[in-house]
Amino acid sequence: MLLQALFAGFFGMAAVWFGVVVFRTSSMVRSALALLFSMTAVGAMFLAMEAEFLGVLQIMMMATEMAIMAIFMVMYMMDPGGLGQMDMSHQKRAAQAAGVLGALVAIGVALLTSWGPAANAAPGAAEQTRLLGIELMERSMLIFETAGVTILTAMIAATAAAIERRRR
Amino acid sequence: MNGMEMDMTRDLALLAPEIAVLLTAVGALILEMARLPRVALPFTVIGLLVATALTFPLLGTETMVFMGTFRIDSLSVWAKLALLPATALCTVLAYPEIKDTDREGTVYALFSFAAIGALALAGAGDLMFVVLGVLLSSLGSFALVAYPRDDRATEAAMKYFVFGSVTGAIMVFGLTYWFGATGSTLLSGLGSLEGALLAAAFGLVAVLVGLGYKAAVAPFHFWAPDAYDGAPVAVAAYLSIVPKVGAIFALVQVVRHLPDGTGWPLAVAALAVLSMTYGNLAALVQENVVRLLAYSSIAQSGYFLLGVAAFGRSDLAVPALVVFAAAYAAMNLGAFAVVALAGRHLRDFDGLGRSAPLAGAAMVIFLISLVGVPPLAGFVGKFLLFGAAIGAGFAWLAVAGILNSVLSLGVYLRIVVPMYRAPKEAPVSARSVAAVWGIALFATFAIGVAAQALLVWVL
Amino acid sequence: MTCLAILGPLAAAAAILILRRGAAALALLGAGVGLVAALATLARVASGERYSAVLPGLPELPLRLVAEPLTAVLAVAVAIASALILTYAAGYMRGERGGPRFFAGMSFFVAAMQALVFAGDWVLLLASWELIGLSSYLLIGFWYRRPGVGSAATRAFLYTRTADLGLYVAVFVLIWQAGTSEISRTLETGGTAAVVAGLLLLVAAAGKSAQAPLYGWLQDAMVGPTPVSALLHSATLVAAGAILLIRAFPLLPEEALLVAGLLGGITAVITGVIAVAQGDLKRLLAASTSSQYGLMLLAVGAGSPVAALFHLVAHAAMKSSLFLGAGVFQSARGSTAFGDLAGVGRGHRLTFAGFTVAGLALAGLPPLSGFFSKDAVLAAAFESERAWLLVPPALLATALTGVYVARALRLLWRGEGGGAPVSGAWWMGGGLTPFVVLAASLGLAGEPLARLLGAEIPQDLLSAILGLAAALLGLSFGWTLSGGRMPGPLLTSAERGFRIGSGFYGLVARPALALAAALDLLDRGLHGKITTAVGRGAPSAAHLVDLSDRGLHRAVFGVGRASLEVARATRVSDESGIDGAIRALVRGTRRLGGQARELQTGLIHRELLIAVAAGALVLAALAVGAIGAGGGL
Amino acid sequence: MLPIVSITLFLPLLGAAVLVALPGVSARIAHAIGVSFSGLALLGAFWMWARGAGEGFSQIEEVEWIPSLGAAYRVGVDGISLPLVLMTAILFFVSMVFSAGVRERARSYVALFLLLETASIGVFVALDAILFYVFFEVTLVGMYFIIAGWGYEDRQRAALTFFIYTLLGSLPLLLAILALYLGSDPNTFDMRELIASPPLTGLAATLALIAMLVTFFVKIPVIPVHTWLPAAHVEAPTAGSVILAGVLLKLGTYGLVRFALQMTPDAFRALAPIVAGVAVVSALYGAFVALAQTDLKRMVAYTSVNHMGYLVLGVAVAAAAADPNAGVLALDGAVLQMVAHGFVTGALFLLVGMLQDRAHTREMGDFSGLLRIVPALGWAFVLAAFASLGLPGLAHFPAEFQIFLGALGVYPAAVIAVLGIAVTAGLYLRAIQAVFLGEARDEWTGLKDLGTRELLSLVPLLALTVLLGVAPFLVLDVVHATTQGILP
Amino acid sequence: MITLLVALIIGALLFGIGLYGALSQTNLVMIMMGVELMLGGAMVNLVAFWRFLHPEVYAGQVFVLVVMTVMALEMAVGFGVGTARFRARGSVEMEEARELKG
Repeated sequence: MLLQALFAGFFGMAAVWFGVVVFRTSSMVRSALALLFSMTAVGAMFLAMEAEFLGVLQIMMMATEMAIMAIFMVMYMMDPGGLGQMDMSHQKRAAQAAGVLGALVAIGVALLTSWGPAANAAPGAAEQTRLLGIELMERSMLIFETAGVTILTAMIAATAAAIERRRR
Repeated sequence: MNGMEMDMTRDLALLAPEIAVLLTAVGALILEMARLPRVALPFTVIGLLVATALTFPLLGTETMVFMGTFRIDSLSVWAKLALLPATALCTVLAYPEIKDTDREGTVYALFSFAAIGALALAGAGDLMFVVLGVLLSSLGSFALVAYPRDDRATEAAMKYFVFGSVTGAIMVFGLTYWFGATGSTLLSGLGSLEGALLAAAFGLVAVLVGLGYKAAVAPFHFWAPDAYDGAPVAVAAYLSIVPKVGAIFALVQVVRHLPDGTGWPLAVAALAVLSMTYGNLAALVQENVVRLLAYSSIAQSGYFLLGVAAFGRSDLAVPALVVFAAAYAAMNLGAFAVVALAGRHLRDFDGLGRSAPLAGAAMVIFLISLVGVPPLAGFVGKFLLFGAAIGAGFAWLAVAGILNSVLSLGVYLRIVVPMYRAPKEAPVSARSVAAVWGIALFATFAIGVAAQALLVWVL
Repeated sequence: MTCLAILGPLAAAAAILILRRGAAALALLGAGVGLVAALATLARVASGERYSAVLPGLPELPLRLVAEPLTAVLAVAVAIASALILTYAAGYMRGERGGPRFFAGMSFFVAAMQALVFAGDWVLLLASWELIGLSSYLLIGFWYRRPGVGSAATRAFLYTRTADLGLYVAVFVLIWQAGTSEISRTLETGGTAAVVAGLLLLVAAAGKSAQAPLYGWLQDAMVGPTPVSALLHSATLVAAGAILLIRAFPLLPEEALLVAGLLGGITAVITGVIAVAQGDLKRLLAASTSSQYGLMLLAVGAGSPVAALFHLVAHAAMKSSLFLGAGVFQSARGSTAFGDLAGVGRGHRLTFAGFTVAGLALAGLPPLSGFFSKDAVLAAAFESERAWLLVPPALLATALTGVYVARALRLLWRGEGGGAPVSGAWWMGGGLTPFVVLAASLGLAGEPLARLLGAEIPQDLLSAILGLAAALLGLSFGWTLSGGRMPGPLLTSAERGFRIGSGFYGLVARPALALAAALDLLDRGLHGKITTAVGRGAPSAAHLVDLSDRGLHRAVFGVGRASLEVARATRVSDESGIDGAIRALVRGTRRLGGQARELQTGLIHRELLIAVAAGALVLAALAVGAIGAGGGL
Repeated sequence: MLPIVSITLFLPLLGAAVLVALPGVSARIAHAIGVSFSGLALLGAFWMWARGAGEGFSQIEEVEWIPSLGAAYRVGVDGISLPLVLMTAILFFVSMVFSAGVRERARSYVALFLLLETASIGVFVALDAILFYVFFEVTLVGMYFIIAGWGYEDRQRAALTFFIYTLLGSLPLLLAILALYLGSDPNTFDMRELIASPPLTGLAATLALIAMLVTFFVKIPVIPVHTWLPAAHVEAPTAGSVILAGVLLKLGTYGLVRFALQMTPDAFRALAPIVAGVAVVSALYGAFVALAQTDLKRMVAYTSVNHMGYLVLGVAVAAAAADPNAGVLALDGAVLQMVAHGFVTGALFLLVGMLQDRAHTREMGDFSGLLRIVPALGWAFVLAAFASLGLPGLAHFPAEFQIFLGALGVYPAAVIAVLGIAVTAGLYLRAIQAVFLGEARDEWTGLKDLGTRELLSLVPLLALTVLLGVAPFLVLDVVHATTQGILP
Repeated sequence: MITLLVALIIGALLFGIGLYGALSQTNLVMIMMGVELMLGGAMVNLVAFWRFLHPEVYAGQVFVLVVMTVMALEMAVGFGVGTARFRARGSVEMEEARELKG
């Protein structure tokens, strides 16, 4: 139990630390890498919390996602190695206040709410995945389908927006 | 397993309109790819109308599908009846602007996809539908706004995207607490939030931010004027109607099960007053008619919230929301259609009443209907909303609404007054635009006069 | 039948307006019908019959006509006077334009007056009361194109209408007290309501009968045609005031009677003095009318409405004769100023003879009618509990009557005779002669009148002797007095008609001004001044009156101007105040709108921050609410 | 049974529809259509009058509209609305006759007037609160366009002031209607139900009443919310002024009786002293301000404030009266005053308009001695003016007499309003003296006297003024039967 | 229970950092990173709630999948919009997007 807490805490701290790094470096590529690490740490946290399927999925997805992000960053910023030292932030104080406040409120709500008794055990990885499958095929089917439609829409929207306009 | 099959068939039958819209969108895409863009518009319109027609059998149905994740009730059905024709008209309105550009069919498909998002919102029975609905309708909208791809359009789209993604993230984060507190993602499970008021409040604020953004409720509205301004008029009209009504109805679906102890009625009421007042005040000084209508639509969101705040305490709330949604769709669409005809700037309206008397008269009708002058649609809608608010014990809210109606009169008269000045040359009118405001005009009258029939259906 | 007394003249008026020809004949026909009807009514009433008619009016307040001795007598008086005056007018108006308008107006006037006389309920009485005001407005303004005529007509209507407010309120009070509008039943009212109503009726009567201080309009009204003046003074407008009080006598409590008597006495004297000082025959007669009606009020105040009625009837004959005579002189000389009329009597000896008889009757010489009627008034004053208050003014007024009658006769007789031939003289004579006969003989009517009314005409030897003495004294004094011999300041003041408080504003301004003058004197801190002022005696007092009069005049104008200023100010406030406020509101709202718009900076990060902050605010509010509610967190 | 109320109500609208459907008709034909349809409506109104009204509502015509909301198309009349319907039809007919001289955009002009006629009659016959409100608002739109389209110099501003003012004013009524609706059980907009058993009590009733008072006071108008009136009147075309003063102001007073008095009687009783006070101030204020005017039209406009002040006083007295006699009396007077004011002020505005058509000025000081030059116009003005100042034998006298009499029985202090009679007398006499008496100036010698069209429009009003003054019972009998039933 | 609170705190911190980033960054891409972090926080919460409070409710896991979808799709469309913007303007700086206002 404690071990689980330690693992989760460790990966969590890693995620947070890399999260901070995202906005501390002056290079976008480094930011992207930090985000990748942060998200991977989140994935590791999932594993620590016995959500194996989700953890693996998260790590895999983030890897691809960050790769794409890096490509676009290079494209937009022409900043492969963080050569530019310009400040890319504004209203820092207010944003800091908002961030701190947001985190504090969330923590406050988390700590002040009585969450009820904790469940001690979770099903094994295989059982989990099976049950998730059933959930997806039954109750959440429509949700899943909607997500599919959303993905389709996103593809169309992204292309529609990105592709150069021509007169016919 | 057999029973499950049967159940599934029934559920899918109940979702026939949504499926029809989906097929329409996909069909429009295929037509685009098949290099038949000219067929895309009629196809889309017919598809959407078929979907509308498929909705009629559902009138009066009160049920859930897919184990409570999606609701078929008066809200979701009327959302279809109001929003699908509105979407169809938006595509018609968009036609003159986008014909002969590439990817015409894509635009129609995006209109339809985003409409599915709005419908998902209107019938949401699960937190995830709220999230996905906002996402789906947003993604399509971003692309639509960016469609002209010039400086202004892309700026608008980028701001819209940033605003949407940040507020969306806030909403998702807040909603996780509801899951934690209730152990269910179903909205019908929210009743158990009674014991976790802080978590309930946190989630509620998150929902208000997320749906408030989608419905352009002040102070989560900032994207709206810029996005409307940068986008084509048809898209602005679309944004002001379809996602907004969807989001408002989704808010009703959410608060439907929320315990009163969370204080949601007051929070919604406060936002209503803020939105009405802010929208009208800011609209009062606009020179750009599209921006003016954007602010006015922010104000109209406030009126919608009147009905939301009254939900559960007044039997009038749902009829009021439905009638006002239909009325709002008609009159707002009509107003935007005339803008598409006349131009975006206030001075484009100089003498319009003389140079294009019919369109000018129609504009006057739309605007005074927005104010709430009988016997037009806007009057009936507002009347019911005020009634609902008073019935729910929010008399002060109704008073604020009425004061705001006065204020809005000042807003709309700014368009009307120059219309009857010295005439100038008549604007070139596209037949499709005329058809749009013509139909909207008919609907504005019809809803006003026959709101009664509408209500019989709703109740 | 009785209705014909009203309908006859009314139909005549309508017929004249429709046919627009044969105006005089139609008017005479109408008056004749009215006369016959009135006489028939009198005959029936004299035989002991009493009857009334109920006409539809307002819900619960039907209109009523009543035929009883008093109304019958009055109706006959009005009918006779009007018939004769119309006869005269047929000659007088020959060659004038606008005949139909004139005769229609006259006929309508008579009809309204008969309605007032026969009115058995307050609504009809009030209505006809106002209608005679309208008729007099139209008739006084007959020559509306001449300068000053319009304003005189306006003045007449305004003065009387303002006073009429008293009647309005009195009627309201009476109807509420009695629960009915029937006059005879309301007269049983007592208590405070009766005092209030009585005083208000007095105000209305004072306005119509040109009593102090509301007599100014009557002299201005002389700009109308002479028959109009005759009708006005003898039987209609001015008489209405006295008739009102006579009819309402049973209602009047002690307090009202006291005021009526005082008012009548004061008016009788003041307007008597004014009459003495006039330089114009018609204006003299107008002032005399006020004076004589003052005597009638005095009689009412003394508790003898019969005496007042007797004098009213006699006065109708006398004053009509005088006016009609004056009209003949006017036709001869084209003016009524004494300067132009000098010696006119020598040219029209018959007319002058009639004039003289009527004049002497007015002065109260036996055996002419005025002697008896005035004796009745005097006797009533003597018999009254307030004799000490009422007798002196009554005697003084009698003497003054003698003075101005004699003065007028002398001025008309002395000087070159002659004058233009008068057209329509036959008609005029035909109207005038019966009046003179009546003026001479009506003294005989006193007894039957009293019998009819079931009352007694007060008679008193002492009063008869004193009255006769006063009249003779006055006559002799008047004959010797020529225009300039009156004390100077007094003369000028009187000539101007003692405009002190002659406006109704004066009622307010006068005490205020007196107070101001007193304070002014004190302010100068000199007792000596007061003593010298007292010591200088009457002439200075008269002078002082004159001075104060001028000030008063200014004050009256000041009040008028001030009220106009107030009106103008309300207008300004109307235009700038409320509208201005609305405009300011609009400006403020627009400014707010501008500020609201500034929130929309176009910088998405700021806008996002605002949204987040707003969310935080809502959350804070909700959290406070949740914690306050004490629910589970 | 022929649905004569609905036929009368929608005939003018049909006329307007005919005009809209016939593009390019000449002005002459447009006016012919206008006159004939308003004439038909007048016949309908006479028919309704012939059928008569009893104590309660009669001639009911009802069609289901929103049964679930308790709203329906319900029309009918009682003794209060029937005379007003007849008056409205007469005034519109007369206005259409008079307007036959309008050449500029005659088709729209006539159509708007016909629309306005339907809306006005609709307000008086509506027995459903929603229907009432709808008609109430539509009048506003019609009048706005009439003023803005055919008014004088500063018409845009005046029209806008009018519109904003009265729209602003009418919104509270909506709130009040909602409150009444929600208070009734079962929920209904049926005015008969709302009257038969007033649904609100206590604070709710008071608030609803205040909302209604705001609306109706603006419309009537009562100080201090009357400032739209002079502007609108001065700028409105002549026939517009006739309708505005003759009919539209009555919407407010009618509403005051129908809604405030009948649906919140107890609250009104409590507030009656205030209302009466405002009414008295309004009456006197209107009179004094009118006295200060030199523009004839403004003057007549302000006298409306005066007359409406009496009227409101009458209603307040009716609300407050403990003695039903006093209340009925005052209410009778108030209703009669509505009718009388319609005819008299209509005639006055017509006359001022005729004068302006000839002389192109309305300043009293610019005129003199016109009585000789245009005698018919002059005498007509004199008659109308004397009617307006409340002379017996003419329409206003019985009305004002009843109001004052009733007022004295309930609020003796209110009798001070009688002073207004003297002031109005003063101002009308001054106007007559300035304009019509004296010697005429040369510049006016060429003026023509009234033509046939003008006489046709004017004479009926004057005749009715006299008829109403001489025989008020013709109307009062009808009114009285109803008012007796209204007040306990 | 401790793990739950630890996870919730981690989630809250990620959310706070992301919010800070979204509000403070001038570049579209950096803002998107902030949004990713916020959504990451949400996922941590969801997994923790599922594991320690409602392990039998698999809707919680589905919700995580939905959030992942949201992340990916927003990223995709964001890049689409960004590309369009970049073509039109040559930059995706938010500070340069201030033409539309008021």
